[in-house]
Amino acid sequence: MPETKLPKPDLAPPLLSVRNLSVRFGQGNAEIGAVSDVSFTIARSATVGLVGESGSGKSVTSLAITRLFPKSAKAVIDGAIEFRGRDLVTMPEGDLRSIRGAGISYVFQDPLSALNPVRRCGEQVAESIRIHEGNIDRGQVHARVVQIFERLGLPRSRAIYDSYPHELSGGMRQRVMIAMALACKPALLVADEPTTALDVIVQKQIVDLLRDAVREFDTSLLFISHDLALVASLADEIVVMRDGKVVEYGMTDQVARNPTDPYTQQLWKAIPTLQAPPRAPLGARRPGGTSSGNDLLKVTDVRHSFVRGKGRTTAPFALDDVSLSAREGETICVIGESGSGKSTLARCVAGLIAPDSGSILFNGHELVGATAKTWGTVRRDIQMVFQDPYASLNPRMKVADLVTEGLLINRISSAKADLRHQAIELLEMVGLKASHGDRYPHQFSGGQRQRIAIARALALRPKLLICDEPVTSLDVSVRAQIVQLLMDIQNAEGLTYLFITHDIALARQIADRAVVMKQGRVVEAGEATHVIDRPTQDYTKALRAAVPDMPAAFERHPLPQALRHASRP
Amino acid sequence: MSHATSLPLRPQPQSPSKARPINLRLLIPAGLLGVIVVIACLAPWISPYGPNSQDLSARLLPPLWQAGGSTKHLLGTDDLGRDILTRIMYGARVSLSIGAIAVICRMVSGVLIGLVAGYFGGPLLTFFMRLGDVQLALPTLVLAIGVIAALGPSTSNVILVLAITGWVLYARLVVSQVIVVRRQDYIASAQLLGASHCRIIFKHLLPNIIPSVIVFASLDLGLMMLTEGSLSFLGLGVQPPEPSWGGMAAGGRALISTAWWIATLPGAALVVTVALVNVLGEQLRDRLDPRLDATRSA
Amino acid sequence: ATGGRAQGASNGVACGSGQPVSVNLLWPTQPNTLDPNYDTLVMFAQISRNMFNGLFKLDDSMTLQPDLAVSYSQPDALTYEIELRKDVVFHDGSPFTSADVVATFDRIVKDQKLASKQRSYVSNIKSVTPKGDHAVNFVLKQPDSSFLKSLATIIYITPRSVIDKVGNVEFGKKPVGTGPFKLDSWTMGDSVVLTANCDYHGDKPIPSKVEFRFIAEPATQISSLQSGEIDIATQVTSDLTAALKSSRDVAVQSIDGNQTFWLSMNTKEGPFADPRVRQALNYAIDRTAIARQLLGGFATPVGQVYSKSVFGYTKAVSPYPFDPDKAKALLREAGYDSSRPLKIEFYNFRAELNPVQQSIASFLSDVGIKVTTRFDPNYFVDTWQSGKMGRGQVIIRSNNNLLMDADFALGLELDGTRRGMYFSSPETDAAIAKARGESDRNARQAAYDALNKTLYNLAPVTFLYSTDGIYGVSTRVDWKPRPDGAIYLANVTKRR
Amino acid sequence: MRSRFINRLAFSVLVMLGVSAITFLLMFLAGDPAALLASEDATAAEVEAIRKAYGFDRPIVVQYLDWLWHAVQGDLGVSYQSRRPALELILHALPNTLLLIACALALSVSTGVIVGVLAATFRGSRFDRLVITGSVFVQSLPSFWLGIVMILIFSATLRLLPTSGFRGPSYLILPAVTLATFQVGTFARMVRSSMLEVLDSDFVRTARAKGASAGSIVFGHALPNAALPIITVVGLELGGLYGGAVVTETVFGWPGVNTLALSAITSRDMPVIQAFVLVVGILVVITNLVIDMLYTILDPRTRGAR
Ligand SMILES: Nc1ncnc2c1ncn2[C@@H]1O[C@H](COP(=O)(O)OP(=O)(O)OP(=O)(O)O)[C@@H](O)[C@H]1O
Ligand SMILES: Nc1ncnc2c1ncn2[C@@H]1O[C@H](COP(=O)(O)OP(=O)(O)OP(=O)(O)O)[C@@H](O)[C@H]1O
Ligand SMILES: [Mg+2]
Ligand SMILES: [Mg+2]
Ligand code: NI
Repeated sequence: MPETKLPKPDLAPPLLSVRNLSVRFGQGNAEIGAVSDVSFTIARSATVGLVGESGSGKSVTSLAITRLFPKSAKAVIDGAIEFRGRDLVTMPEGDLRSIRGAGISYVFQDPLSALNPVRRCGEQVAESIRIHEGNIDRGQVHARVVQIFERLGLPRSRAIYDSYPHELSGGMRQRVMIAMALACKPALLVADEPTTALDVIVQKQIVDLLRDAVREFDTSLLFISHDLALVASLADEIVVMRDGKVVEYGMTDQVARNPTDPYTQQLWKAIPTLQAPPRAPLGARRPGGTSSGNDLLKVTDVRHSFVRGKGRTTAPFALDDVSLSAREGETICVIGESGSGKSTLARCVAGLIAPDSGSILFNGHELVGATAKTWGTVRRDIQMVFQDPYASLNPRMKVADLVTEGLLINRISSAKADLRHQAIELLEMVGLKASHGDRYPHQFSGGQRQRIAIARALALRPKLLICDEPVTSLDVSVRAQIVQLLMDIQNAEGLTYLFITHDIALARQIADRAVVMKQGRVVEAGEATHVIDRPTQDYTKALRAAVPDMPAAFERHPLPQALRHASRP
Repeated sequence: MSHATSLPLRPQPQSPSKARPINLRLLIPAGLLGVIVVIACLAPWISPYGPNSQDLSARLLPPLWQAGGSTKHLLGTDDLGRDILTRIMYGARVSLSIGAIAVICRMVSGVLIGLVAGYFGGPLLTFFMRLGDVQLALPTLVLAIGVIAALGPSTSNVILVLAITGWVLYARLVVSQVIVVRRQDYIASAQLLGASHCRIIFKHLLPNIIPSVIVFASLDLGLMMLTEGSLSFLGLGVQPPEPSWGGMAAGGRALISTAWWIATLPGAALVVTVALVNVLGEQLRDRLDPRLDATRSA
Repeated sequence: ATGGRAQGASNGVACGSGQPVSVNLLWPTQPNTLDPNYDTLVMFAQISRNMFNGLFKLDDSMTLQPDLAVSYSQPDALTYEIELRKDVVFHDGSPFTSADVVATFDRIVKDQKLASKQRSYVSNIKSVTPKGDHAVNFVLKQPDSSFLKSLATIIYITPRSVIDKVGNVEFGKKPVGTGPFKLDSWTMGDSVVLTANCDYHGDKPIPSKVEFRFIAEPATQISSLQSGEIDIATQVTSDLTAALKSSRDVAVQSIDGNQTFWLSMNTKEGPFADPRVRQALNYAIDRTAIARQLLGGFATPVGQVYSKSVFGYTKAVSPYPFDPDKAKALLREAGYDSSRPLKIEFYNFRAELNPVQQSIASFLSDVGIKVTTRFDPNYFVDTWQSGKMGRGQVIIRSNNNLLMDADFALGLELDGTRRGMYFSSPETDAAIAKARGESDRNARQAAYDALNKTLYNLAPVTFLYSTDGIYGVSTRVDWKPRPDGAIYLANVTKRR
Repeated sequence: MRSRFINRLAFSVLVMLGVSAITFLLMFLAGDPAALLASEDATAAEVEAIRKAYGFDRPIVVQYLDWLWHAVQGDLGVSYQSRRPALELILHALPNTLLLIACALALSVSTGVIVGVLAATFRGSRFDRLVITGSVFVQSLPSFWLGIVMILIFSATLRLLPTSGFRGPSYLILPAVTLATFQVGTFARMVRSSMLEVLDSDFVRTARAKGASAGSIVFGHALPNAALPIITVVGLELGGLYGGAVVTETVFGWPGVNTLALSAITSRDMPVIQAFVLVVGILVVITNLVIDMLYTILDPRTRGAR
């Protein structure tokens, strides 16, 4: 398909050309240069992908095109942005307004906050039409909106016209957003991470929808994402950004086949694929170590509901008869989309939530309904690493105190000097420096914070480490490092991981066994490679299908297995 | 992949220890307030008059700048010939100390209740929140009228009224924050390490909510001083001859057309002091807790 | 003695033809009832006396005159036979008879729900019996020469039929009397408006309407007077007369009043049991400075508990001089000095007296007494009145001598057989009773002269001063204040 | 929505019960009610008779239930002062207070909204800074002082406006302005900050991306969303105003419930105080209920919930 569409037709001028764009925020000392010297062009009917990690300037670039910054940001835009031959940078606000929505329109990341909560969805789309086409007949507008809804595959489009945003699911909201953007048949559609807030499976539907819609409405598309694989599966051309600058720009093929920039190369490497070889079996990983083969953790028929009071029998269950078991030294991955109950399971096992019924047997101790005394003996053996390292470290404690808090609480050590010594040891174990101990968490990057969180959990030498999506909130480029760190620690210490993820490709690379969950139920469980490579359930198949296809060109040049090569910093 | 949370366009709230360096906007009101406190403390040594020493032959002298004013009484005298400036200086003691004591009482009780109720939740939380609703159904001044009608007017009853009407606001603030903070993973993480409730409450929850409490308290201080002034003005608070700004204003009200300075000058002192306190509170808010927009009601 | 028939000489002006007159009652609280026999406050009476009549009244020279009575006779010291007018009708048209008189007194004494505060003024009455439709007999428990004055100034006759029908509460809202004016409207918290009662048995009222305003703010009262909103401002404070003097439309009128102030204390125990301490207090206060300066000359220092316009006042007893040295000496004699100072708690229950209280406190401190001042609006009810006044406590008291008779103040304050809760001695009690029972005017005055001298030396209270009644009066209004502070409006004329 | 309303109603009744208990207890804090009722020189026996007549000799719980039962029927006892039903006295003065509050609120809400919206729209401008400083200043003004100063200026010096009582619309001006001043500060800040928050929100960006005009963004998108927190604050302030007007009423001699209650303090007329506290409590509860319902109607998110 890419071969038929030449990315840079030399004759016709491009629809949009951005030259030497730079954007600065604020004034004086507080000035922040967000984007500098960015150039790219978008041809008619072409799809351009914009990739980069968080904060790299993707959104700023896209908003700069029609100057959509809030007034308070005090944005200063330099360079030239030409749309159909007119310079948008110098264009007065009034003229620009007629281009917004009709010439260039936007789909934003989080459709819940991007839609006005107190107005009906249909009205919001209709407003878009009315702004640009004047006072046309109400009924006519209504009909058009319903028609667009139908074309975008929204069921019961008339009812949706009268719904408020909060009454729709995430995917439906995003379709409304897309309908609003397409209502005036814009020449260019800018989609800023339109799928990031959505579930894996819905995500795929929306990407497919966008791909079709762009073709059907014959518009160009600027697709922004942090997910290189996703962009590559959609775009004709790719722009890679880092720290506000373009580091790589070219045809998708070329960027995939011959990435010139080291960062782009690193991004490629960091993508777990379903094709990569799985992990070595348990017995082979630890030199001299053999698994006892005993179940360290055995969860049987655990059930939990957050809905209390009457109607308990029909209440929606966050966990519905979940069973699994983990042998010593093993990694067991729990996979499932958002809301499937993964975190609830993790919290039940950790003792943060008391499940309604079932049994959790840990190292021979029954944890469901356990007494304080039982917990006293088991407590330190089960630790957890949380998804968001920004929220899992008390911002008002120094790193050294955070890391050794467990030692203090459990009276393993209370001498100052000893604690300090232990802190240094722990920090070094996770690849940080001793001097980091005197800082506060906010002085660290996300990846570093996650290392601190791991050190904190490991201080008590637990037998079971629960990792609840430990890399999901991190940038793509550091994800691999953290995963590698966890694997290395496991190899060295022989502890057991209950690893939670929604990323089936990642699970395939690290898990010994996998459990797939959907709506609080286990739908499939077994050997990781078995479950993931040869799924028997539709749900698992859908999860698998949602992993973006690698461009053909890329597959011809397999890169070394990501995890093995990522090293400690 | 998904779920990489993108940065919001709005700048993230500043972390407290990363706060901008102290600047003049904070220093100037703080300095002026300091001057007022010093004057209040040193009043007996600054003024040649006692707060209650009368001089019937020097009644109703106008301030210095008006015809008939005298350098002996810079701001004039009241109907008993007492020096207004002296009484204003002594009045600062009453206003500031009652304000501060009331705020401390409200804050300590409210924060403790809020922490414990918010942390444990359940019936305890329900009980205190319902009690708070009942409490809030009775505006401060209404309850003050009720309680003072029953117990009689006095300084300690004023503080009592201010304390019992105030804990709810602090408790609500703390509960709302505790409920947020409690859900943070670092609380779960501390639980996993085996931390006791006490440790979690005082080591993990309290330090994370204390900035907003301090900001709220600083704004509350101004309100308390106004309320004390109002109660004293109504004759329900500090009793004459003890010089309180509200009481002085009430005493001079009848003479407003003949001796305007008796009623207005003490009130002006209150305005200035409360304005300084409020400016300071605003600055603290900007610095410590930019999101807190506590609604204040009299 | 016999009284003449009260005969209103016709004044030649048509009833209700005059301009409406507006009087402000400077009242910190509002009237909650217009029932004339509930309270004893002067304020209540100002309205009541224009709507009701007593059996007697005091004329402008404070002499007793019959009102609803025609005449009376006194067969013995305890019995009064009073004949009533036959031409009187209440505002509702019902005739006034002796049954109304009997019911009025019965209600005051017996109606527990009403709990009339006038009860103590009728407690000396043993019985009230009708003698036919238009005469009644009063029998007293003890001889009392001021008895008829109390019928003239405190007790108003209410219609039995109306009260029986509507009850106390409703009657308090819509009172029905015999007076020259009847109720027109009552706007709570703002004003009471009365209209001329052209069926009145006496001189026909001149103003078409009279209005009693309730402006509580002295300054507002003055500005309302200046703007012509009201015609008569009562209880003007001395400091505000300056503001009035500058304006041409308004005049300040003052008259020796019937209100006297003193400090009351418990002389039965504690420091004030020693007469030297009580005298020291009297010497310590510069009442002349207070009267001249704080009260702008609208007050007169006294050495008695009544003012000079009151019957029983002794001219020869002059006030204590201001002599701080003597005060200190007396205190030293009594055993108090700087190492062991006299400590007193000085109470005030009326906010408007705060300046005076503070001024007195300052004088007392100057002679080395440690004074703690307290304001407690409930002190009078909770402590003083219930007899719980502690050692070393002092309260500032005042008395409006409604009866214009020395016995009134003595009975409330110093007569151990009546209310003298904090001072009494067999000698003074006997002297008070003797003066009270004396029916001859001169003999009575002589008895009071002797008594006043004794009381001056005993100093059972700290004597202060009596105040003038000060009024702001529109120059368009023809009205003169009276020593007893009563405001009668039936004869007032007002120019346009 | 129905069940939500019923829920709130039940909850309000609960709060009212709490208020009633507090109200009743006030009476017993005050000391012996029979002694208060008695005349100045009543004897112990007379006091006892009054105690019997009014039923003060029964156990406290019985008295509370009895009092509550009467209260529900609108009988809050009889004023010690006037012997008139306390509730009647309060309800008689209530319209004046409500009128004053309504005027003040209309004044402060309209000014606050206009000023706040303008300040938020021109964020960072000189006007904005003026609004911020102005509202801090205004919130530092004690109403007794503001009232006195206004009397000094407008009545004593300029002789433009009457100062005391209520005999016509011009009497309303000074008290309403005094009462509104503090609120204007609160509202202006509140409107400004919630407008700023909304103006920075994603959906406003969406509206701008559609090409909507500035006016339609402020009034069509931002204000309806900013209105929600504003309504809450207005409700809170209104609750505070019922009793908070006491200073203003006193300064201007306004014949409202607050001056009535204040004067009842002097005579410790507890039934009147009780009626006052109870009526204000009920008003606050009703206000909260109404605000809550309004909120529900205006915000589709709470409306749709279950
Ligand atoms: N504290 C809570 N109160 C009520 N419901 C909850 C709570 N926590 C989770 N739930 C509900 O329980 C279900 C499972 O949630 P859970 O957090 O376990 O999902 P998850 O698989 O971890 O999702 P994600 O991938 O988004 O983290 C969801 O429907 C969620 O709405
Ligand atoms: N209004 C603003 N004021 C100041 N700085 C801003 C503003 N908006 C963005 N920035 C800064 O500009 C830089 C680029 O931000 P941008 O939102 O474009 O990143 P992004 O690539 O879209 O990231 P993400 O993947 O998280 O959405 C960041 O450092 C950000 O902090
Ligand atoms: Mg972005
Ligand atoms: Mg989760
Ligand atoms: Ni992802």
